[in-house]
Amino acid sequence: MSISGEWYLVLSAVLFTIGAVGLLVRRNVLVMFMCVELMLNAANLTFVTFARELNDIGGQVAVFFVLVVAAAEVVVGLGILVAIFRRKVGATADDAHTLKG
Amino acid sequence: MIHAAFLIPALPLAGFAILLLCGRRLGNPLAGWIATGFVGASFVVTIIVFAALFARSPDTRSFTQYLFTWFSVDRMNVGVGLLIDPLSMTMAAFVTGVSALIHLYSIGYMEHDERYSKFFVYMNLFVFAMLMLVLANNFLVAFFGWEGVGVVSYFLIAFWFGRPAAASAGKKAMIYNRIGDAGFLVALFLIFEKTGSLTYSVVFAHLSSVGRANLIAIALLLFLGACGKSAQIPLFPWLADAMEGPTPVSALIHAATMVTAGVYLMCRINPILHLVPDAAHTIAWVGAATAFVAATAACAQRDIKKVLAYSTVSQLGFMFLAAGCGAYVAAIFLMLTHAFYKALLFLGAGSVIHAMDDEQDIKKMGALRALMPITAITCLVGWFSIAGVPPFSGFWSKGDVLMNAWSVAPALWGIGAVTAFLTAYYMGRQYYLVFLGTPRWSSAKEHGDVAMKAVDHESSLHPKDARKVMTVPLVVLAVLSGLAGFLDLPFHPDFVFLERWLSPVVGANLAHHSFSLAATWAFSLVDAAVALVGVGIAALVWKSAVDRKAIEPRFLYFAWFVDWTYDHAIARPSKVLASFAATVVEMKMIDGAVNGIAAAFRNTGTKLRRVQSGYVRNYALGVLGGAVLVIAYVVFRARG
Amino acid sequence: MTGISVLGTRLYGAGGLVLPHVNYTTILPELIVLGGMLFMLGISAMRVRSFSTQFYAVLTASIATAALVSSLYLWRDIERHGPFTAIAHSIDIDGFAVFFLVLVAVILIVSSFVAAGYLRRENIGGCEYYALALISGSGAMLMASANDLILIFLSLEILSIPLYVMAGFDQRREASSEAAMKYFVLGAFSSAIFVYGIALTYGATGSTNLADIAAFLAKNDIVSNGVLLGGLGLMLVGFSFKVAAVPFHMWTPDVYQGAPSPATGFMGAMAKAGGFAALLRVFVSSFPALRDDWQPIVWVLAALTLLVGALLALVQRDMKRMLAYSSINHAGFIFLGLQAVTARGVAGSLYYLFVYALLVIASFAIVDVIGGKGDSTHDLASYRGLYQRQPVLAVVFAVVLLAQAGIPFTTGFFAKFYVIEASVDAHSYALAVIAMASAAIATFFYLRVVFLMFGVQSANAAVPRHARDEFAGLSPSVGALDPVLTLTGADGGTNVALSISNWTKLALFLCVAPTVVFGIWAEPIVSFAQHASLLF
Amino acid sequence: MGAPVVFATATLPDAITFALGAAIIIIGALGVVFMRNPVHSALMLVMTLFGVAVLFVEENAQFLAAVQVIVYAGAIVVLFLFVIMLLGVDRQEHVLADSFKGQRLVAFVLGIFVLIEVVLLGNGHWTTGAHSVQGGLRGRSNVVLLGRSIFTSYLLPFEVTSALLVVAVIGAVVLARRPGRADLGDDDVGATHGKDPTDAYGESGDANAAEKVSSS
Amino acid sequence: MHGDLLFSVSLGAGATKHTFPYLTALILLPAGAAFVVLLLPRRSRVAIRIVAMAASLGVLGIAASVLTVFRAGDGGYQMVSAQPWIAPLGVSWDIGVDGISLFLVVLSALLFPITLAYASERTNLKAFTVWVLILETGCLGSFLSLDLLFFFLFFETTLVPVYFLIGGWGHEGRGYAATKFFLYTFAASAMMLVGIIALVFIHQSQTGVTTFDIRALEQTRLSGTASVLLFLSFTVAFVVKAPVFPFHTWSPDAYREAPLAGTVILASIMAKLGTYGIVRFDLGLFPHAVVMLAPLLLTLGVIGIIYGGIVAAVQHDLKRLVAYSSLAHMGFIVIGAFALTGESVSGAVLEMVNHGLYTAALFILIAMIYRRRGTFSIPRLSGLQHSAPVMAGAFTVVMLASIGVPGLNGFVGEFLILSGTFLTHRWWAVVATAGVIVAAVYLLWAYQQVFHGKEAPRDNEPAFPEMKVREGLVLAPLIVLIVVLGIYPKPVLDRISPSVDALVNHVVAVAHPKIPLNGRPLHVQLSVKEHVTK
Repeated sequence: MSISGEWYLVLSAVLFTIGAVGLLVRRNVLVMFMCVELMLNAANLTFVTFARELNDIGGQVAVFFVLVVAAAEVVVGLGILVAIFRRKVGATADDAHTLKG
Repeated sequence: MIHAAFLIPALPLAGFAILLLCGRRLGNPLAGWIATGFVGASFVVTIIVFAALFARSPDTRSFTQYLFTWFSVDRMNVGVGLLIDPLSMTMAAFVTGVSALIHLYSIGYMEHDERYSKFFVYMNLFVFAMLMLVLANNFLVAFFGWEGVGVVSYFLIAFWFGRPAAASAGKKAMIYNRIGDAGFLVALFLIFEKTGSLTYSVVFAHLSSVGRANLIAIALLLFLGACGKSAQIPLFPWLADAMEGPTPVSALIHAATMVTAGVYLMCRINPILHLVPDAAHTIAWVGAATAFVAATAACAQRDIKKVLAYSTVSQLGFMFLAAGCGAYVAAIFLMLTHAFYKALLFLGAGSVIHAMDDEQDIKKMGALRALMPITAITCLVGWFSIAGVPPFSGFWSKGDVLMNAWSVAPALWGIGAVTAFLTAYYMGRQYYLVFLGTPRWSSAKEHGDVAMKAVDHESSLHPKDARKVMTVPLVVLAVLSGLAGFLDLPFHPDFVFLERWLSPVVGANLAHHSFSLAATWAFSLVDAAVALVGVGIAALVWKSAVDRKAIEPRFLYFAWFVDWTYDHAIARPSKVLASFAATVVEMKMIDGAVNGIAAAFRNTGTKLRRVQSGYVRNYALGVLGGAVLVIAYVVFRARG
Repeated sequence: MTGISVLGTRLYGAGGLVLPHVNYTTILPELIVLGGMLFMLGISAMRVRSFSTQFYAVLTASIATAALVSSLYLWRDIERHGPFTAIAHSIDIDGFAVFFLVLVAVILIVSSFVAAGYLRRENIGGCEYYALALISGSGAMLMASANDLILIFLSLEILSIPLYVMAGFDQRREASSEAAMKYFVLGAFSSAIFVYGIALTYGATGSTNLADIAAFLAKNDIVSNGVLLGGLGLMLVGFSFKVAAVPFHMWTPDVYQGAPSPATGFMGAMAKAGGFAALLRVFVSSFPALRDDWQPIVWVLAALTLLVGALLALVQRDMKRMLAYSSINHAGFIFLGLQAVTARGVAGSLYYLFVYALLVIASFAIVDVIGGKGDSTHDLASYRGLYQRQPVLAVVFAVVLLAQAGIPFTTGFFAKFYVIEASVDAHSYALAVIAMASAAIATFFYLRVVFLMFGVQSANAAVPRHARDEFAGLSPSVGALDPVLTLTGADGGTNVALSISNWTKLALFLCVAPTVVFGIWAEPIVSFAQHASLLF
Repeated sequence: MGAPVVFATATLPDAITFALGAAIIIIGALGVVFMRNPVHSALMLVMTLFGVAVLFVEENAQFLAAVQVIVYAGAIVVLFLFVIMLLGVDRQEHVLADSFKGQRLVAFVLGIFVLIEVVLLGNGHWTTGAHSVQGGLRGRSNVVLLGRSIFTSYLLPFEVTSALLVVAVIGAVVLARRPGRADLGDDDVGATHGKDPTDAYGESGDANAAEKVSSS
Repeated sequence: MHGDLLFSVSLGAGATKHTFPYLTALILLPAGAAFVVLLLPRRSRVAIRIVAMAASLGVLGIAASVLTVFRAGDGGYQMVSAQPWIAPLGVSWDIGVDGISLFLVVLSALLFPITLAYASERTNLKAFTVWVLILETGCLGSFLSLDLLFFFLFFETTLVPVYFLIGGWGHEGRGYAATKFFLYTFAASAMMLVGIIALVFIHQSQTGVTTFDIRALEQTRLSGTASVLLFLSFTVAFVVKAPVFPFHTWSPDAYREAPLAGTVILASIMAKLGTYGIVRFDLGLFPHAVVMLAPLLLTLGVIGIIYGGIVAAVQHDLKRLVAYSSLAHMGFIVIGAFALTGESVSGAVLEMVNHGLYTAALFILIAMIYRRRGTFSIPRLSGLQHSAPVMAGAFTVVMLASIGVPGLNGFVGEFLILSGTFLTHRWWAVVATAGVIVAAVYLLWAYQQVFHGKEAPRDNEPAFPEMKVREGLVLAPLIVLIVVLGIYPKPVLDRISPSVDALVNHVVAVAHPKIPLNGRPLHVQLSVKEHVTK
């Protein structure tokens, strides 16, 4: 008999929070992407935990799909980043604020 | 025969229409003759109808000729009908008669005016309106005529609109009249509310159900209207300015007919006044006061027409005094005689002005008697009539009024007597300055104080009597004002023709019955004495003198500064108020509010823009913040 | 639920793997779009010869048309047999779905023409733009019919990722890249939140399938529904981000401004269509039981969206930003329908979406034209006196703007009328009043543009002949608009020629003609929307 | 929430595994956030992913654990590192010094809120759903179960992922494509914003009039 | 099928009554003409003018025949034609005319040809004509719709043409004026939509029928608060449109800056949309609220009468002066409507027509002056009567009508309003009567400034030309009507008052006003008969 799901869920909540906060505090776009990955992982952990709690495979399948999405997102995201860096090397998220108001 | 009544107003209307459409083409003098013809015809018809009515027995002497329904909504059912009864026929008769004469006179008087035909258009329109006023069988049609005469008088006062003074005078008259009319209207509303109708007969039949307070209100409101129309305190200043109009206009509208409409109205509503004597007495006092004030003002005027204007106001005051005292017969009697002699005096003045080449200042006249004998003689008659010198008409009519005044309150009689004395005096002053004494007009020329006169050479000015067309009316009116007194002789019941004729409508003349024959004689003697004294003093003072500053104070010259007071107390403050409303209230407050709201939105938007900082991390903050709020709400909602 | 369990037992009883029956007609539209996209990629990859961008535009349009037709067939089936689920209950074929299939197809058709004009002007070759558009469209289609949260999540990404790319499509403009970056970062962030919400919901209900969830909630009443509501809330946040509801709207103006104008129009229409499709399906059809819990949130979102959108648009000086905020305002109106949680409300939202989609595409098509080469001049000032330069364009834009303002006898009026009606029907009067107030505010900035275009004129200048000749190229159908151009005081004036490709003209015609026609003959779309909402 | 009890019921190895995994995850996550150098952040991310994988194993998701390591750690993070190297953006970032005030503070506060709220929502009853809707975890190997499920009830989503991958490809292609003409000069989008409110309408009286309603 | 609106509607009208669908034709003829004009080349000014005149005269003809076909003494709606339009929403093309709308329709039909005839717009005549024709459709539609939503549609539609007329052909400040006009009126009527829908649903909840038909909605039972709220949502739109103090600030600007056609139609017809709405919808749909809030509205009306007069008295611009004067007249109409007596309401309806006539005439005369002297500024004009006596005469007549001199049309309406109001709200009536004085003040002042005094042509200005024959013909119908309606308004009132009585009875029956009628209940005919000898 293993640890109750609550611990996992709280853990994933913590992970989610860290990711979210990280996205807010970091200027480096790459790191912001990583933070998104953290949040997705939190979601994954939640899915798997619920899957175990509910004794249901559905949750694990969901994780599978989230993984795919994460991959696709990262590819496109890095593509965009490349496009930006082509113009300004080492640009941070804060450097791009010409559009405002 | 009596069914021809509708022709009485119709004929002047037709004249108006014809002249309006092709007056220019008819031209001078044809247009004038046509106008006169129509009014004359109207007079003839009036006499015929009069006769027809007279033929009836006294108690059946009331007849309504129904023409058409003006409008009818729910209870408000107003028909246009002519009420033929002794009162209205008396009015109609002298209105048409005097009008005919004045039209005739105008043919000559206006001959040099380039808007000749237009003048007669207005005149005919006026006669029509005046006849509607006196013949109406209900208040609203009467009000139609009432307003109509007001409007026409506006046109005619401002007839020479090129002169700013004339234009302003016209406007002033109109506005003063509107003030009175407001009262009139409210009275109508009250009458309608209480009796459900505006027709005289119906209204008077239901007075019992109206209630005393309402009756007083009605009476006084109508009197307010009368004040506007008949230039009584507090609404009299316009009449003096109205003298800017051509003299025949002054004679017809501002002496003989229109201004007496108020008196007519008071006589018409005599059933109401009977029920509320307090209101009636108020009217009497106002009348007396007006009579006195105007008379004093007349004593200090220099303009020949202004003298007559204030005298008119004064005489009207007498009429209201009479009406207020319940002596409607006396009021009508005075109205008749006054119509004759005041018209006469105005026309005479007109001739003089003509002769003097548009000079109106009596101080610049004098010694015209020899040059203009007819005018002089007729004006003398006029003077004696108005002064109340027996046996001229004024003596009888005014005596009648005074006697009735005494029967109500001796004080009223006192004021009346003093006023009568003043009347004799100021008319004498005018007569002396104009017709007697030394000629000052030639000397006036040397001064050449009026630029226009300086232009044309001396010899052009040699006063003489006017053409026949102008003198004939003078003579006729002189005769009338000489003899009109015999319409109503107080000494024996058989001689009070007018009273017996009118009594079915206005009731009997109280005084004639309340006083013994001796008392009547006494009154008559006193009246005569007052008149003669007045004439005498005038002779003493003005025989030789021209200027007597002491007895012509500015205070009186400016008619007790009433005009000035109104200007400063009402006109100017309201101007200020208006500009305040237009600038501050309108622009700042109301418009400001509208634009302010728009501005507020704009500012809010501008503030909100700051949030949109352009930094992606701020946006993320927004997203997460929103999420936190949502979840917070959810936590708050969640069960267990 | 029962169906599922049957499936389940079959799975575990018999050892062999039994694939669910796949009824391909049910996903035919999506298949057509995706397949067409692949075909397009293929032919462009094997450059037999490089095709012109117009060719791809036509190809896209025809693909979309095919999808349109196939979805109409679906419509027929539904009217015959009523709504049904397919492919292991992962999609739900009902009037609602078909409405969106049609809408998406229409958006694809129109916007492809707009893009053609743009790409040719900027001479950007290749089929990528269209490919992205098609994929995004397929994502929206799936979203509309999806019956499973996982599928919704996937299709949401399929819808969004191409939009990120399209936002950054014009690499010559820094703004474009910036827009892409912002859109992506925030998009990823929000979808992370969204998927976490799904996870919680899954935990709370035991399934990601909407039908199962609904059934589950109908059966047993959860004692402590915190997790469920939390999941719901986070999903709502995710959707709200997609449809740009305040306070999750902040990306909108920047992205709309930065992205190439045709892309802006496209994402404005497509993202809202997809987002609202999923939003309405999830919340109205699966969680009506919990309406008391989420309705107030939606109420607040709607109110904020209406007001903030209108107020901020009021103070913009850049046309694209202004339209961005106005689209936020529109989102608020669409929320009214959701907030009502009634069939009428859904119908209202659907109708509004349809109308709005056409209008927003038209608006940005015109913005693109005015933007000119380099897609750069978007300052409001550059619209002054447009009538002298481009009478037709000015009039068309005026129609579009007035329609957005909700002037009677345009579809815009009925759109607003419909949603307001819905929310009044649901007794949320305050919201209705707020909506009308915001509509009144919004009218101002639409009018301001109209006035800029027409107000400034030299009163008695005759229109130069050649100025009219520019429009000789108008296709006859567009020529029908020609008379309309005279409906203004302006006349003559300067003649700075803007090049308008006939494709753009065609697109504009396709957008504006319905706006006017169905504005007077309102019956068809109204009843379409109504049926769609009834066949849930 | 009676944690000790739970712990008590749990077997020791499980408890240790969880504690270990949790520690790894949290440290890694914090590292991602607080490492100045993006390269280090990436490595910390790997750490977290491993931690998650460990817990996956602990929760009978062996296949997912494998995928987690292979795909995530092995592909995605490598991609990250690749980009970092490619673009040479491994600059130090002053994590603790933020360009604008409040952001950091608010961020942390919000973070706390999120955490508290989620925990409150859980409130001891996290899992309220119906059990084994899509089939239980026991009986067959995880891979089989997963495979069956994907190819039956999640068939369509599975197919749809293909579209997702295509998107990624096209997106990469589009974004990597160099602009046709190399006019990368700053355009005037920014410029239009430099203007002050009035001069958009400055010249035209009418436009001013149009403004007046709101401005005056 | 509800496919083609034109077709289905004419068919529907034909179906409901086997007579010529007058009203449908009335509404659609101008729209059709507008379409025809659209298709004409913009160069062919003559053709455009001909089509426009033909159409508007055709409308006038139809209106005239409506007038003849209309059965006096019947208070109900006549020539009704109904046809479903948007079935799912319960909206239908449902039009009809009664005594309240009849003469407003005729008025519109009369004024449009007149304005078209006198309009001098040279630039882009085509657009101008089209807008005017669309506007005519909008106005007629608003007056004739018995379907609330249709009313609202037309009501809002009228804004657009006017916006473009002002913005396109207006005077100096047209931009501000046009925008302000549009936004203000649009914002005001926005709430009405909510009100309409709410009312419809309340009715639906009671009867289960979704309809916008006012005849049905009049039967809705409303609670006090609901009634008041709905009433406000409607009334705000109407009082702004009229306009009524203090919601009038758009009108002086709009009237001032609009071109002649715009001004005439705004002041004479569109203002009536507001007052018509008050009489038709406020009174018809919300009797409780009307009775409850009558004092408020009456007060606003009275303030408007006095305030409008006062502000007009200090205007130096002829058009603004007339604008404020019509603010005062709107005040009269409003108090008439809310006094709730047969007399006052009938008077209000009559006054709408009257005001339309003399205000149109005034603005046309002002336009004549403007064409000769290029200014509206009163101080810059003087003594025109010397060289243009006919014009001066015309102006005088119109002015006197506006002042309310008996014998001209202005008087009858005002008298009925005031006397009726006096029955139920004595003191308001008394104060309003004072407005009669003010009206005289500012108009006579303006007249004196402009026409009296020395004629002083400015540098190198030619002598002031007299009214031309064409101008005379344009003006003649108005003047004639002003006089005729002043002397013999009976036929008009005979058609108005049955409908009004029905309306007032409805209000009384529903709301049972506690208005002190001095012991006499509302509309008890006095037993007294006018005794007249024929």
